[in-house]
Amino acid sequence: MMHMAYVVAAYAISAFAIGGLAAWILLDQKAQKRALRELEERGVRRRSARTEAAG
Amino acid sequence: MRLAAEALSGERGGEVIFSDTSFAVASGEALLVKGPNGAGKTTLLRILAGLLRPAAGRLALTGGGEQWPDIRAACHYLGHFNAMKTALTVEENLVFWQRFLGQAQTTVSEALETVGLEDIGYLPFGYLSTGQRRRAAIARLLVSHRPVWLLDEPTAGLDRASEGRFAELMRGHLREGGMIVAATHLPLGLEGARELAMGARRDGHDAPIRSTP
Amino acid sequence: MLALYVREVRLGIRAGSGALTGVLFFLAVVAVIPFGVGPDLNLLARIGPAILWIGALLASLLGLERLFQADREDGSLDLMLIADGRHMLALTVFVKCLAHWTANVLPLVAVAPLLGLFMNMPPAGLAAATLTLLVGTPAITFIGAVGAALVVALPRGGLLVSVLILPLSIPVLIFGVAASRGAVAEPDPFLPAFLILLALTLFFAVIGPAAAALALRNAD
Amino acid sequence: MSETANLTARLTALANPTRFLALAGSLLPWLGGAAVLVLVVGLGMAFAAPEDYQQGITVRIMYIHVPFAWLAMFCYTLMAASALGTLVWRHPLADVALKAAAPIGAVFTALALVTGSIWGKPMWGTWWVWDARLTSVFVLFLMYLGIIALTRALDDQSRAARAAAILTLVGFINIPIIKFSVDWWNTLHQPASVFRLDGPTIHPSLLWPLLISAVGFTLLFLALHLMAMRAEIWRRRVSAMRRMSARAAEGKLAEGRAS
Repeated sequence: MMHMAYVVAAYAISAFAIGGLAAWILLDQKAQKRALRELEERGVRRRSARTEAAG
Repeated sequence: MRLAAEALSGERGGEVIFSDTSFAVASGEALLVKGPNGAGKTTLLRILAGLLRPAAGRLALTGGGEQWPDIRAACHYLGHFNAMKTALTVEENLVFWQRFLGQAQTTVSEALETVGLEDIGYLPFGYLSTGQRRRAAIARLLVSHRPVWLLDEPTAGLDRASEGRFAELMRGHLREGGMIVAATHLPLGLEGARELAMGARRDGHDAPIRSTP
Repeated sequence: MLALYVREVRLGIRAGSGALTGVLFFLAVVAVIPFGVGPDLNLLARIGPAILWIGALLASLLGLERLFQADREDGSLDLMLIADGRHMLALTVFVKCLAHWTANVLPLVAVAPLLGLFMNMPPAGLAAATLTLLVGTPAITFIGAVGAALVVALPRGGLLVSVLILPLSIPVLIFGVAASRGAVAEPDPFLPAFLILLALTLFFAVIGPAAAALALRNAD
Repeated sequence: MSETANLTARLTALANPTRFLALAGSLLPWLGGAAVLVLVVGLGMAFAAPEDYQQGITVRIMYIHVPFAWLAMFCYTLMAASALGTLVWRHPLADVALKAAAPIGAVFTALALVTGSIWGKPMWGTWWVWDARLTSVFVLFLMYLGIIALTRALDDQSRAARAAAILTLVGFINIPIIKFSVDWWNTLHQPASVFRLDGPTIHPSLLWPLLISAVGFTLLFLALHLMAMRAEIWRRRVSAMRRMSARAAEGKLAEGRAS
């Protein structure tokens, strides 16, 4: 049936978009964590967590 | 190689700022352009770099052969601005200028080490302090080879230690047969450099006060 | 030159949201039209190509004034002028235009089919409009470079660029809309208008950077 | 009195990003697991439910379309609350919450539009009509994109935060006005052939799966939001540490010279 294709398309696009969003957020998390690790390896230390997230 | 200016005069906005200025610089020599604000130091350097046309007089670079036909092709120009993009890292900026300017000389990491920025080459340029930015711009002079350095207040924003390092760099450049024309009112630490005093105008008036652009 | 292209594209993507703002502006302009003319789908389908083209034209003018101004403010432009002997200035301008187009205008072309759906355009019309935008928008960037170079020394040149450029871009608009309409409306042919559009782009690809280089050299 | 003091203390405790990161880290697996579980149940029930006699199989699209539309509004409300938090209480996490929520909200709004138009294609014969409801959601989508552009445009973190907060609040106040004027505009032009989206009333056998999948998607949204907030906090740390590293390099240089 023709209308089945519309349903499948709607679900497929949604799954793709949400999956993409989740993957993007995960990759972003990974990248930031890696950058943090690299900075720490270079010997940079945070003074306090509080002021930085506020800034 | 010899850079000569004969009876040069320059104007900004239709007003003659300096006139009848003559000088010559040979390989291994430095010329310090001195004078009060508004004497036309920046204008003179921009004329030398080919960014402005002289109002009168002649400019020539002789003995450069095919490789350096005129001053514009043979010069590094370090102006008031550092010509770096704040969104790119220091390394990215320097790699770009090296590839754009050609005549690669030292590698980017060597140049950064020379100016003492080797630890922060990975940082975006926007994170740097004024002095660090100036040093990154000085590193640009090193990554590509040019016999003539045109420097406009090169030590602006540098601390004493960095000034000393930069003087050492300039002496090295002169030893290798380079030329330097620097506009400054601070001592650069170049012994034996000739000076060109500007602002002593013939008609007896003071030079017009002009904020540097 | 490849280095320049890479740097400019990287800057366009990394430094702020120029491309996003352009796409948003395009979206907003196209979305506002139906509120003005009413939601009649037949009418919207008829004026769809024209709206897409006008929207893309206005959106692609947005970031143009920064094309040389940013380089002038940080001193890069001086070095590019001095390097004229090594890299012809017109070529430098050409590469900068291409990079600007890639980073800021290509996204507009990419969302054009989606906006065409809002205008109830038929598939053939969508394809034609997107294709004409792809071919025609570089011409706008090349003309825009001239305007951007002329106002490079002015502190608030943004609006002036648009005022200078819009009259010059009328031919591009005419043939762009004519070609995309020709693909749908039966009697009008598609190919002649499309080829003229292509010719306009090639023509401005030569004239624009040359004139912009001349203007930049005399800006100081 | 002690009530407010208690609340303030709790808020301040949450304001410590390190504690928030730890809390979010331990909460996330549960939240994600619950979201997947509820979604499987809800959507499974949805496909087991009978087809609608009028809309046929396309009614299945409603089980994702309605939750997306709900999340589009829920996310904007959450952002408006965060905006208040930024402007009134200057809560350091409120800005992070706003910035992290905007792209997620934009994706769900876009999905609401896409699924709506996929549902509409067989119903109306065209992908898009300028129906009042669709148009309002579209305007909401534009506002999301505007907020995203604003949060990305300013380099200075705190200025960007306040600007985005103000824009979000102005948009929040404006939404009813937009909705009203779009409705008015639409009834003025409404062609008779267009079906109403809210159509026939929903049968209870369809309502339960709808509610359950709405809960599932909301849980999913919260999990994504927490993840994005963590990434944003780390991004700010990286940026702060880079600034420090530039300063540290300066200090080291001076030391090296002195010795």
